[in-house]
This record gives sequence, C-alpha cells and structure tokens, in this order.
Amino acid sequence: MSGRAPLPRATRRLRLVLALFGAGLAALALEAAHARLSRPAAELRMAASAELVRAAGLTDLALFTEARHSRNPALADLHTAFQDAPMSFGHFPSGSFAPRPAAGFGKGTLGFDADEVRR
Amino acid sequence: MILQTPILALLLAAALSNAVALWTAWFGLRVLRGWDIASGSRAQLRLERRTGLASTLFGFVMLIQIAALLLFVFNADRMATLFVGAMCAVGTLNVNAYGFPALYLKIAVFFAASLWLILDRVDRQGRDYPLTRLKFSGALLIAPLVLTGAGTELAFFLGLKTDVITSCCSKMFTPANDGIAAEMTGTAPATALWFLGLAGVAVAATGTVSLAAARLQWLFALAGGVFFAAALTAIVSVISLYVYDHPNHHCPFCLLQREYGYVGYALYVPLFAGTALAMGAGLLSLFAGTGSLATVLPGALRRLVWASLICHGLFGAVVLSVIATSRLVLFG
Amino acid sequence: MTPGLRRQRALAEYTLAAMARRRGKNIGLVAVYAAVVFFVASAMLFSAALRREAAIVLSEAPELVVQNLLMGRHELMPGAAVETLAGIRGVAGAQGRLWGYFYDRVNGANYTLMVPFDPALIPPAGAAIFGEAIPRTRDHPWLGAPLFLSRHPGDLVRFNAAGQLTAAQGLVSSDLILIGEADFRAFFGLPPEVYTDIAVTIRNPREIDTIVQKAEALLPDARFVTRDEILRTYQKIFSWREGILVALAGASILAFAIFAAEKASGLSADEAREIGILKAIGWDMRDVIAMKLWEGGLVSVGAFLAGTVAAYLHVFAFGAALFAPVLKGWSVIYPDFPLAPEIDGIEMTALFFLTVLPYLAATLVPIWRIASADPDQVMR
Amino acid sequence: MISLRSVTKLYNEGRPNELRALSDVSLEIGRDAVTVFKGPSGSGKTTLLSIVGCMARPTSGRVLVDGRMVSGLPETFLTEERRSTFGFVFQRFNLIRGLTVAENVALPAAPLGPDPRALAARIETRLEALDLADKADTPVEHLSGGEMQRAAIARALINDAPVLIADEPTANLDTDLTHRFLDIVADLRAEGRSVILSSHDPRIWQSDLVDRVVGMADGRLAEVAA
Repeated sequence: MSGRAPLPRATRRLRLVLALFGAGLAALALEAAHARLSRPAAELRMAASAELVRAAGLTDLALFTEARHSRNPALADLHTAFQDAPMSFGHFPSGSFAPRPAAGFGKGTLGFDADEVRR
Repeated sequence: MILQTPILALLLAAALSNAVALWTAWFGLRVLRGWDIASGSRAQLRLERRTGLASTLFGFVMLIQIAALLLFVFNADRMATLFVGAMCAVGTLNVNAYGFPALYLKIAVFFAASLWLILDRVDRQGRDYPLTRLKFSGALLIAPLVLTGAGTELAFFLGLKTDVITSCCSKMFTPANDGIAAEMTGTAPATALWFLGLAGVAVAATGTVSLAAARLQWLFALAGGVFFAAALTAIVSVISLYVYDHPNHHCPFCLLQREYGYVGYALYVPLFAGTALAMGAGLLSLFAGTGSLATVLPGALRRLVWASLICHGLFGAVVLSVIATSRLVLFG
Repeated sequence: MTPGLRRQRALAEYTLAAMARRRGKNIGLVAVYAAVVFFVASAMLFSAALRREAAIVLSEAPELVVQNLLMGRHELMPGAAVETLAGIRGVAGAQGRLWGYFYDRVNGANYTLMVPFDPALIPPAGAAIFGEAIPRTRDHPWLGAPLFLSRHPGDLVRFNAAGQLTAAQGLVSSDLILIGEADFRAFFGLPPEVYTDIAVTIRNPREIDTIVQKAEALLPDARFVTRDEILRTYQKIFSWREGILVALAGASILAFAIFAAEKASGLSADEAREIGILKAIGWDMRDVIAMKLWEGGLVSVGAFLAGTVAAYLHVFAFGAALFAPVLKGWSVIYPDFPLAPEIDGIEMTALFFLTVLPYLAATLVPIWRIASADPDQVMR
Repeated sequence: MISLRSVTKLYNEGRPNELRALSDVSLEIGRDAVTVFKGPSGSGKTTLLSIVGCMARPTSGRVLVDGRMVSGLPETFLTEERRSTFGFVFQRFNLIRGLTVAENVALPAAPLGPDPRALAARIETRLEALDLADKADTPVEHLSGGEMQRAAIARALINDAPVLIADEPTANLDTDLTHRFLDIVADLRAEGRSVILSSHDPRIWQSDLVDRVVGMADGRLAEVAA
C-alpha cells in the first residue's frame, strides 16, 4: 500500500458499513449452518417423540394444557364448559392458537369457517 | 382464505404493483396528450421529470414481479401439504379455477414488464426520448394486465379451501388427457429433444447472424420464441423424466422441490430471462432507423443478444447436465 | 470495477457521510425497525419450527380415530365397535384407546391419564410413567417419588414411579400419566368394555377414504378423524396464528412506512437545500434518487439482517422467551422442549418482502419529489 | 463558444406572479476569456448565468454550446452537458455543512463514478493549489469566508471543467480577499480556462484581467464594452 494515497474517510466508512452488512449476512449464514448441523440431533429427538406417539397412540401435542378443550385440538373434546360459548376464544390465551370448532355442536372438527369443517 | 405469511407478502406486492400500474396508466394518458420534447415550457419539464419517476416506479414493480413470480410458485409448492390430493404446486393451483390463470397472468406480466423496461432503458439514452409516447402506450396496455393478474391472484387466495379434493400433477400431465398439457406430455421424448435441439441451433445461428450483421434481431426474437415453446414441451415431455429418474413422471413443477435439488429454478430462470431478452432485442430492432437512437441502439442490441445467448447457453448446459447425470436411460 | 459500480459506491459514500451527521437518529431508526422485523421474524421462525415438529412427530399418530357422539357430544365408545371396525376389509387393526383428563387441585394443572398401546410402556399395577413436567410442577423431592392424586376431598390415590418420559419427548408428553388399564378404569370408575375412542390402523393409505365410508355406514353416530386431518389441522393452526401475528405486525410496519414517508417528504429545510446544491453542482435526478435509495436500502436491509439474526437467536437459543408466555397462557404444565432450528428460504423471502418493500415503496415518491427540484433554485 | 439566440426566460409562467427575467437576449461568449456581467440586482444576471451554464432551460430561444443545441435537451442530458463543461461557484458558496472540505470537493465527481484514490489525489492537488491542503479534513462550517470560497472553487473545478461560472464572487469578501480571488482567476485563465462572472463590484469589472464586460438591465443587455 505504500506510496499510494490513503483512502478517503468516506470510502473507509462505506467499507466499514459494508463489512457490518457482510457480518450480518455471515451471521445469517452461520445460523443456517447451525440449523443444518443440528438437524441430525433434532431428527433423533423428533424420532423419539414420534416413537412415543406410536407406542402410546397419541394424537396431539401437549402444548395447550390449561383447558381440557384445548388439550387435543385435533379431536376437539366437546364436553368442556365455555368452549361452545361465543366468547370462548378469549377464555384461555391458547384459545387464539386453537380456537373452538366454528361449527359448534354436531359433527364438528377443527376449522376456521363452516366450509372447512368436513365431518 | 389461508392467512399465511407468503400470501400476505404476495398480496402486498400485488397491491403495490396495482397502485403503480394505475398511476402509470393515468400518467401515460397525460403523456400521450401533452408530450412535446421541443417545448421548453414548465409543463413539459414537469412531464419529463415525471417520466423519470414512472421509470423508477415501474422498474421497482418489475423487480417485485420477478421475485413475486418465484415466491408464488414456491409458495404454491409448499402449500400442497394443506390440500387433499395435492403433491406439488399443480395441486395447489388446481384447488380453484383461478390458480392457473393467476400463474399465466403473472408470467405475462413478467414478459410485458421486461419488454417495457428494455424499451425504457433505451428510450432514456436517446437525446430526444424518441420512444416515450410508445412506452406510455405500452404502460396503458400493461396496466390492465397487472390489475387482472392481481385480481385473479386475490380470487385464488380467497378461494383456497383445504377440504377441496384437488388433482395432483400425475393427473394433469399425462398423455391420456385432452388439452395442451397433455399434448405436450404426449410428445415423444425423441421428437421433443430433436425439436429443442433444432430450436437451439436456430437461436445460436440467428444470434450469430444478428451479431455479425448488426440487424435481423427480429429473426433472433422469433427463434427465441420458438425455443421457449420447444423448451417447455421438452421439459414436460422428457427433461422431467430425467430429473425424476422415472419414465412416467412429467410434472414441470415438482422440479422446483428440494428433493430434486431445486433444479427447476436453474432451468426456468435462464429460460425466462433469455426469452425476455431475445424478445426485447426483436422489439428494439424495429427502431433501428430512429434518429437519436442510431448511436445507442447497435450497442444495446448487441448486449441484449449476447445476454440472451448466455442465458440460452446456461439453460442448455443445465439440460445437458441433467441428462448426463440421470440414471434413467430413455434411448438406446 | 466498472464506472457504474464506482458511481454507486460514490453515491453510497455520500449517503453514509450524510447519515453519519445524524448518527444517533439513524441508528435509532434502524433499531426500531429492526425490533419490528425481530417480532415478525420470531413469530415466523417459531411457528415454522412448530409446524415442522408437529408434522414429523404426529406422522406416527393412528391413521384413523373414531369417536362416539351422543347428542353431538363426545361419548364413551362401546367395546363392540372395536370388532366392527377391525372387521372392515383393509383395516389392519383396531384398538380401543383409554385416555382422560384429571384436574389437579394441588397445583391447578390438567393431566392426561392414558393407557398406552405398547405393552412395553404399560407400567405394573399401582405404578405410572410420568411425563416430564409432572414431577417438575409437583415439586417432587427426588427422582422416582410417588405421585398422589386426590379426586375429591379425603381421597388419595398413590402411583409409584415406574419411569419418566424424557424432556426431549416433552412436546407430546409433558402432561401424560401412563398407567395400566385396570388402574385407569378403577381411577375413573369406568365400566369394562367401554373406551374413550378407537384408533384404527390402516395398511394402505390410499384406502383410508373408502374405509371411512364403510365405517360411517356401520357406525352412523361416530365421528372419524384421519391422521391427514390431524396433520393439516396443526399446519393450519400454526400458519394461521403466524399470519395473525404478521398481520398485527403489519400494522406496525405500516406505521413505520408512514413514518418513513413522512420523514422522506417532510425533509428539513436543510436537507432539501442540500439536494438542491447536489443538483446544482451536477447531480441528475437519477443520481439523487439512487443516493436516497441507498439510504433506504441501508436502513431497511440493515434492519432486516439485524432483526432476523436476533430472532433466530431468540427462538432457538433462548427458547422464544418472549413468546412462551403467550403460548403458555394459564397452563401450569408447559413442555420444556427445544425447537429444531430451521431457516426456510421461502419464509425469509416473504419476510424480506414484508419488511423491505413497504419502506422503499413509502419513500420512493417523496424522494422523487425532492429529487426533481429545479437545479437553479439555489442560485435564486 | 456559448451562443444564446433570442433567449427569454419567464418564471411562474401563466400565473399572476409571472416574472420576465430575461427578454430576447442574444449573446456569444468565447473561450479563453474572462467575461463579466454587470448590472444592478434584479437585472437578470443570475438567470442569464444559469441559462449560460445549462442549469435552467430557456422558456424560448436557443442555447448552443460549442455548436451543439442544448436548449431542447431533456434535463438529464442537459445535466451531462453541464457536468462536462461548467463549474459553478455560488454567491453563498453552498457548501454542504457537516461534511469536510475534501468531501465537499469530491461531490460533483460522484455521479461520474470516480476511482477513490485518483480522486483523492486530484482533490489534494487542487486544494494545494488553492492553499487549502491543511483544511482538507475540516468540516466546512469551521472555515472563514475566503476559505469557503476557495473550497467552492476547488469543488467547481474537480471535474476539470473548462468554464468556471461564479455568481457575485466578491459580494461577501473584503478587499484583500477580492484581490486573492482575482489572482485565482488569473491562474485559471493561464491554465486556459474561461471564466464567466456576474458582479456589481467595480473592483471586478475594472480589473485588467477582464476581457469583456456585458451590462445588463431589466432582463436585457444594456451595453457591451470590450
């Protein structure tokens, strides 16, 4: 570099900012690589869960356990209080994740409008 | 309607495109009425500056449309798991009557907008903006296309019902059906490959001629159009078979999936870009005699033809590598 | 480097020099925008991970679950139906499922008591296998401590620990208590020969629709839930929720875009004068627009990168600490599960669309307005 | 050679506050000369400078630069002509605050896509010639009036424009600095550049350096002295 004029401040600043963007992109790439590398372990773990699902005969995730009607959203247990009420959406926070069957009584399954409910 | 992030993103893109298309069309009318490059008047100056805005906005929308076309197909592919009977984008697009029209309109917008941008770029290099009236007549034609495209897309998304039993690609791309998809599928692999090869030779020949003679680019555009049709036929009829290593799987959309290394993108992106560039060259060659473009046009044409030839070459290379690496043996 | 690229570099350099003068304001702008992106990206990564998890884990769920309905309500299933279903051609097997809920007054949690299918998982009489969260929420003093459940005042049922499910399986099992059939019927006072519902195994997935049709004829009151429907339900739940969150965040993105447009159009007199000077010393309208687009691009792409990188860390390294409360709601038992990290190209593209586009779109027209100023105005 | 043929410039055309800044001005300005427009304020000097310098388009009439018609050109091409031919020094200098002298001087080169090291070298040479080398990294708001003007001259010349246009260059300067400015004009002239000034300062138009003085009044040429 000797003998050449030093880079102007503006050029150095642009390089710094572009380097920051590069670092951001690199971090994103690193995260993608991390996701890729942790895939085998995650698959092993999910396989263990899948095995439990098969062995026990489970049908749902254990994410929403605060109310009985939300525990098995795919099977929508219609016994429980509140769930047929117009406002049941708001009784439990996870109700917004797993709303009550829109069809109400009857052969309801989970869906977001009447057309989506098949049986 | 399925409230999904990619769909929201596509609707946002469509809304922006609509706004720009409407404004450009309205502005186009004013240009057609009031454009007078010789005038030094304030009104003319304002009009000129607005054409700058229109070009910027339209270019912006063009970029959005290219990305949106990819996102649309990608998303349709991804959503296939939500529909009974769907295995790839074909199933999603078949959920209601608007899916395929939306895709075709998106492709049409892509080509129209590419041509418009090529025209715009050249026009702004001519010292008297010789193509401005033409450009904005074009904008008037493109606007309805963009609006219809957005409307169809919206109708498609609103009509996505997950309990509809849709048909999978194996039912659409089969020689047993009627219709153009079936015709393409039914083309014998050898015929399709010959046809593609001949079209490729035609593209190379007309490209070389138009580079050497600095004219006849419209012939090159014609060859590019034929090549496009030949390439789509060949993809459905034979290239897909090589990708899937399966003698009966003809779907042109499954190519886009991860299982096949996203090879579809490597095929479609250069093909579409190459065709758009070739058509652009053909369009520009019509203005070869225009005064102020006389110095600009030959260079622009040469660059377009070169770029188009490179895209075609890339497409050919991908096709050859697909055939070479496939375990499927169709001939011999 | 071509002159075109060098021009872009020079324009970017000017933009940065101009932005550096209001460093604090611009960093604050990027930070606020990055926070919005962070929120959206976290929601997307989180729900995409849950979707993937649900799809893989539940792919082993029974092909078909048959529930009895009475007056439109879930009823116990008579055991005879098991034989009926098993007799349909194409059905590999039918097995009555026994599961029920238990509300624990000690800690306010809901447990799921269940009799597992696999004999290897069935604990000996008087013992139970606990889901990961149960000893945790009951503050068991040592690993393997027995669990006491009280169905009503004065009642106490003891379950010895026959094992514990791992935290890795927590997403499907944190609230589970696996017990034997005799214990189950005794605990709930359930008569013999009735089941909660019936799980049906079907060998050929193409036949499921036909088998459901046949079964509907045989059991007209029953409700049939196929595995595909369960999977689709979960895909939809999380997509839909993600969509709601993104739509909500859309309001903040919109607010931000309006703010950006306002900032771009209501440029201070100083900034407007600067643009005038640039035009007077030989910048074209296109140069000014390109320069301003650099500014918008640096702000929005910077915010996109920062927000996305942080969101990944938030969701996958810190267990979505900001979202967990929403998901947990009032549930006492919340699975302590690690999510499988995943970055998805289509989601990233959509996110890029949703965050960068509105900003650029909102600023383009105001920028043009300023860029089209008369160059000679600084002389007047 | 810059030719104006019956140039008229109206501001706020067609509105009640319409202003006729120039009427029917025809004029030729040669290269290798120092030309001064003199006249009271409001006589149209500044407007004439902006039309001569391709900064504004005339409402009617023609402008030719070296025989090329520029008056009918779209703004973009007019800007290109201006960039390659003219450098401007404005009455209030119009340096951009917050940037250093060197950054300000670099600005007109940005749209041309300069090589940063070559540009830095060019700026250094130019600033040295104007005795500003030690101020290169000083923010412009810390400069004195004379330094600001020299920074503005450096900026006007960074693209090596053959014609320098300065609007009332000595309006804000004391006698010493006025002489300093005239020295610079002499240097420019020696380099073979032409200089076009507008001024109502007798120190300027009475200087020996000036080849031609053009008088102006009410938007018209008043007298032409050699």
